[in-house]
Amino acid sequence: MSEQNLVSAIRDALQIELARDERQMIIGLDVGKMGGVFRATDGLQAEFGEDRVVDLPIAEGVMVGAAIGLCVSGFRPIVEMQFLGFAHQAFHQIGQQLTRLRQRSQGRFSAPLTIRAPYGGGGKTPEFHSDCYEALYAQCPGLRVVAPSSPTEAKGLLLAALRHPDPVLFLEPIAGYRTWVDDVPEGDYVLPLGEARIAYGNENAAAVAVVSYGLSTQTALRAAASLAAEGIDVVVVDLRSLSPIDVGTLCRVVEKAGRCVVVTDAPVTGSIASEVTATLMERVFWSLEAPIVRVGAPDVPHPLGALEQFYIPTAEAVADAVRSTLEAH
Amino acid sequence: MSEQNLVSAIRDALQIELARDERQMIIGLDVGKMGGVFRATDGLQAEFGEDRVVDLPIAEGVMVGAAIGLCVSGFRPIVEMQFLGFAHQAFHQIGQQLTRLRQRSQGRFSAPLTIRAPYGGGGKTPEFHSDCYEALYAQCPGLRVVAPSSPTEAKGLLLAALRHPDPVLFLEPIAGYRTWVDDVPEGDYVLPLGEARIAYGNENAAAVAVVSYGLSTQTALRAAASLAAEGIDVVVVDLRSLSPIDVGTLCRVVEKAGRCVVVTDAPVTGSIASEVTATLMERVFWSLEAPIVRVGAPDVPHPLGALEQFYIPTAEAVADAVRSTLEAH
Amino acid sequence: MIRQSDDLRETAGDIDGVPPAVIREGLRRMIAARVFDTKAIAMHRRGKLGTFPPCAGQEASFVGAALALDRERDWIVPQYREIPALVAHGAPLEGIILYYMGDPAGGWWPGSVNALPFQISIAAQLPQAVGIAWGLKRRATGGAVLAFVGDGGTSEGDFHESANLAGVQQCPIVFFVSNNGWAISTPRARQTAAASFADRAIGYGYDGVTVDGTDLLAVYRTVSEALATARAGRPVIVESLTYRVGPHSTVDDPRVYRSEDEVVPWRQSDGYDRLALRARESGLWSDTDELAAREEATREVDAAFERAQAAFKPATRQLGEHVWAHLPAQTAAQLQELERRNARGERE
Amino acid sequence: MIRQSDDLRETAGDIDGVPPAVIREGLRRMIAARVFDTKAIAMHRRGKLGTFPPCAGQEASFVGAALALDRERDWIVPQYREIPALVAHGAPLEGIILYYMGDPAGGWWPGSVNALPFQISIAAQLPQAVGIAWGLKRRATGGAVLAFVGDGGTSEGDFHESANLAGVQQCPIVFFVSNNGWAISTPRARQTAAASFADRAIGYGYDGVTVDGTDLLAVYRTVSEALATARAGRPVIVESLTYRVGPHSTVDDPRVYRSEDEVVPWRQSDGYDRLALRARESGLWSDTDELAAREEATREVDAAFERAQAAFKPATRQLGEHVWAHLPAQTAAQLQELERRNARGERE
Ligand SMILES: Cc1ncc(C[n+]2csc(CCOP(=O)(O)OP(=O)(O)O)c2C)c(N)n1
Ligand SMILES: Cc1ncc(C[n+]2csc(CCOP(=O)(O)OP(=O)(O)O)c2C)c(N)n1
Ligand SMILES: [Mg+2]
Ligand SMILES: [Mg+2]
Repeated sequence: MSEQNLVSAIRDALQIELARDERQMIIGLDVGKMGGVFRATDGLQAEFGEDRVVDLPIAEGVMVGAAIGLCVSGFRPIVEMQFLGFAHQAFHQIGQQLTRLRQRSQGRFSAPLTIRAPYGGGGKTPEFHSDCYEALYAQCPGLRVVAPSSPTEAKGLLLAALRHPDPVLFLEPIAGYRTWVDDVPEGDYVLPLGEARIAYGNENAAAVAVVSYGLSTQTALRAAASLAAEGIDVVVVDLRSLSPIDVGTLCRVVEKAGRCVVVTDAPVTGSIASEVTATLMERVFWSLEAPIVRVGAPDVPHPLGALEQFYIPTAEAVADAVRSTLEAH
Repeated sequence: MSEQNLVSAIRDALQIELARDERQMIIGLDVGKMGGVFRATDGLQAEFGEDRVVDLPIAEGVMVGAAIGLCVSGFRPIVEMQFLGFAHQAFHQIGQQLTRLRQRSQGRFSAPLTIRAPYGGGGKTPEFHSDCYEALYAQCPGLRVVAPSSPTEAKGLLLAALRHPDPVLFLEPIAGYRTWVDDVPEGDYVLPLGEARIAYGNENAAAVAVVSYGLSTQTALRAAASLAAEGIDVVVVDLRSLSPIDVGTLCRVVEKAGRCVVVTDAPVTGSIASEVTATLMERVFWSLEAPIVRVGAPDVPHPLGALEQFYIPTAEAVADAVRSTLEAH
Repeated sequence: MIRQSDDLRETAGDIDGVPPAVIREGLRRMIAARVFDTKAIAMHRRGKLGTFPPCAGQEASFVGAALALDRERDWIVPQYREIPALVAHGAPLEGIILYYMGDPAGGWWPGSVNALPFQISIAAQLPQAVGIAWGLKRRATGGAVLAFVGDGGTSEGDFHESANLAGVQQCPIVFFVSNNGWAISTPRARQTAAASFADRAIGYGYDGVTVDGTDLLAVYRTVSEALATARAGRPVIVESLTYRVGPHSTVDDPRVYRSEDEVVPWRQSDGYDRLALRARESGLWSDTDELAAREEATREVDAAFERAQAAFKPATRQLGEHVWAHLPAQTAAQLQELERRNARGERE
Repeated sequence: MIRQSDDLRETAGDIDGVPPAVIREGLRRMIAARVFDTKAIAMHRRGKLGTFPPCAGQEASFVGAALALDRERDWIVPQYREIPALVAHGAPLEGIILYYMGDPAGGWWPGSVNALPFQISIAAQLPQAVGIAWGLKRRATGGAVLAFVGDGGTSEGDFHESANLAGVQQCPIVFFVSNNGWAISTPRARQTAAASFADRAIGYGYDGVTVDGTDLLAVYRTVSEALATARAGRPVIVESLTYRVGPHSTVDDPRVYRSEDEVVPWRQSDGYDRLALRARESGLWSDTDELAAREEATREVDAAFERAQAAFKPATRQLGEHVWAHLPAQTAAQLQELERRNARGERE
């Protein structure tokens, strides 16, 4: 174990996998000498060479498309999308090409690549750098979407993504890069892909289940701590995988608690929280003692830096939702 | 009133608006001499000239982006997206530029344009031509998304879209173009944007509310007819507007019925049906007598033509869901 | 009539530097392409085939380009119209037919065929083509990629991003622009103000060349040279000047947007006719050859359609096949439910 | 020292055909740009300004280009670094400052300023620029658009689609490529294999020209001519060879990816120094002018920062403002709820 922040845990995973599997390569903007705008690939070009860590022109579409082609030629590229907001430029390559190569070729070709993308607020960035666009990608059958909620989680899930036979969009909360610090297992460390985890609490004793992922799990954990101080016990389910969602764990926990709050950092309409809520409605309705409440951002774009403090869902908002859920009857 | 199919009702609306407002223009692929691949702009170039009905190079991004610029110069372009599936290429222009011009300029500029896009199955088309991608666009704050469910609806909603100060994505069900036939009001005919309608049944007497939009409303209506024959009365709520959703009407009707089935032609995960379900969960939970059921396509891409018959949600599936909802307790 | 032995004629001497074997194969494949096209259109009319994109007028261009490839190591990245090129590269006819019947089981080629499946989103295959070429180079296979795009496709951002990255990464790739004059109803002149698509290459730092796409020999030689350049790490744009003599697809009526006068000269400079004339003069081709080629093609095409029809068994099960390596549990459950429902035959 | 009267000097004769008034305005604006840049960097360090993109090294390029415009009818479509161009076109400094403070209230200019707001997604403003130009032409205003993009931005599909459509629609637009050698840490050489960005124009059917971007007079003349061509319906690509002497932004450290040796010659060919030297020789400029210009700029910039800071009142209310013409009811409700919550001051 060693103390690492999120960037360092991610770099660690990348280094391990590039060393282990020579098909792996890193492509993207400023990933070489600069080591990425957040330094997640720092030192990797020096270690693995300019053939395997490659700076590309600013063109997100061909970045993803070429990565698909590299897979056909037997490589496993890792695409660093400089910010998730710029994956819009590659939306056709991600949502329609990456996801369909396997089916179109009836299994002959596949694109087991990973797209890493910083996302989410907290950095007071310019426009498009912070928007939580994850639910767009969770609508693309054939693409896995994963969001870690701690450095340890990031390392384990990223290594799993890099080895998975399906393409993965791996979301990295910008706010956590430097501030999340963890005792991260050293060496190879792989977590299962597609399984949610209990991030806090006792599912058999909790009054409310709080469902969250990525950055919002940290928010949920803060809420859980303050609620515990009031004597309210919640269990926090960290989804980890946004597509597919681990419906089994989700339903099990919510069924037991009977009450549920779903947290997202995205505008709430059309969010992962909506999908989670709809799934629970269908599957555990009879166990619900109160309506499930979504906590998310309002349905407007992520604002410029000065307004960010007013926009991002807070632990207090989550705690309020939990309290209101408990009062509902 | 005159008997018109969907294409003809749409052409009618376009003709009226181009004649009425000289800022309106039509731009897109093959919209000129050819009159569009579905003939929705047939004759309009001849009538309004090559300056106002303009064939463009194959480049969806700049099609939308240039339309935004045309708005800044005082025009109101109508973009014919040849198929909704090709709007992926313009996703950054739609989801990030079109939607933000107003806010970025603090209200000085706006882009009151309409993007018309054929979508949905039934045509046995090549890949990407039929996918129901509407929920992606309903996640873009600043963009209205509208889907008509009959020729009359199409005329009234399209004219409303063309005059609305916000940008609108107007979805045209391919399956309805030739087969839906209606007595369509002649001349100017404008329906409200953002209001759902009761497409069938009596909201005060229905056992189940069926919520649908676009093509799926026709499916819902067929289901309603066959259920009526069995003595089951449903009310069909046609959303019309997928963003924003008319939450008021939705909640009112579902609260009365106590049971609800939500229908979409899209893969069910992340769909409009999920959003509707989550909204109802939060707002009318206490009135629900059974879990809301989503009926949609499976979470895989729209298939090639020969498999389409197995993929598109059927009236029977909707009817089954209604029956199961009634049995649930 | 004295008929030279095949052997003799195969060594009878080049035309324009193209070996006789290539010329004869080119002629046979052009005939086969026309036979296939004609049959496909007929089958569409009889409701046995979905919307189909004929390639009449472009046979010389597609066949000439494909014959320049080394099937062992070179790749084709097609759009949807390049059927004769794919067939020359080894793709089985029945797969192509099944695909156009709307059966995803047809959209692939066996592992020995170095080609991507059809791809419908205009120009969106090009980024992948660059990636394949990049990979071939990294593996030092000596292979190159022949990537097809239409005149219309050159307007897409994907074309630009791909052509530019290929230059930066010095990928072994030839972008073959089939300038057939039209993109559905949109004429070449409305696609760009540029004088030629070959000129685009200047802006990417490599060479572009325009070739008469109705001259199979010229296409073959041009693409051969382009491939050699590409293998050395310099991409090439080849613009093939050709013409879509038929409709855009079997549901298109070109009379709406172009006059028959425009088509006539192109019909007259048919690629097969032009080459057959010269080959006959050189003793490389005869009426008998033509007849034999046509008969063989007809047999093969008919047999392929029969095999495809026999193999055509669309089923609910196919919906979820190959979407994921690991099908998610909920999706599997959805599909099982759908299979049960569809098995009950409740479809309207 | 004898100081010519301003009047006299304004008519003292052109340099390279550029009128004295323009030269003097150019010099003043370059000084002001440097003053603003310096202050902005300092304010960023003091935590009073968000991430900021300095333009040191590019002042001649931006100012020269903007001065060629007719403010009454011509438009600027900026990316984010072209502050001196926007200011020359009439954009208020305090709006620019507010924007970089992270307040959306600053991201716009009054209606008299023909310019779009800043736009951060690389090259995504270009399609809009083409649309504006298209509209100006349809309205026969005689106006043209000056659209800015960086060397990095030319690699995006949006650049291509825009440049191509501009040619097809014969739009009055000049694409001004600020080739400052770098896109964050990515050098020009990895952006494209093309010899020049001006060469791209050939592929779109119009002219491209490369200009020394540290020579304000050359930029001014080149853009003036390009605008004249554009007004006649032929777009132009102007590649301005310049250099980003500073970091990409206030959070970038260029020493990680480039050596100081590379920067030195560019510092030496500073646009202001070059022009000031010639202007001094021609009697158009003096130390006194320089001092006065610097003092005035400092006063204006300081005042603008003060006004911006006074105006800076970020509020929850702003989140939903101007997102829609008609704010949907549910969104309004969300925002009200959020206002209430934030008013309670519960934010961590
Ligand atoms: C991204 C995208 N936009 C639009 C279409 C619809 N479409 C299908 S074929 C075609 C014309 C293509 O023209 P060209 O590239 O010249 O190829 P050709 O058909 O002439 O072979 C269009 C616009 C599409 N398939 N993909
Ligand atoms: C579509 C998109 N991709 C990536 C980025 C991140 N980014 C911001 S500035 C920049 C470099 C731009 O370089 P260039 O176009 O040369 O302009 P310069 O910064 O040199 O003025 C990048 C990659 C972005 N803003 N937009
Ligand atoms: Mg064509
Ligand atoms: Mg640059």
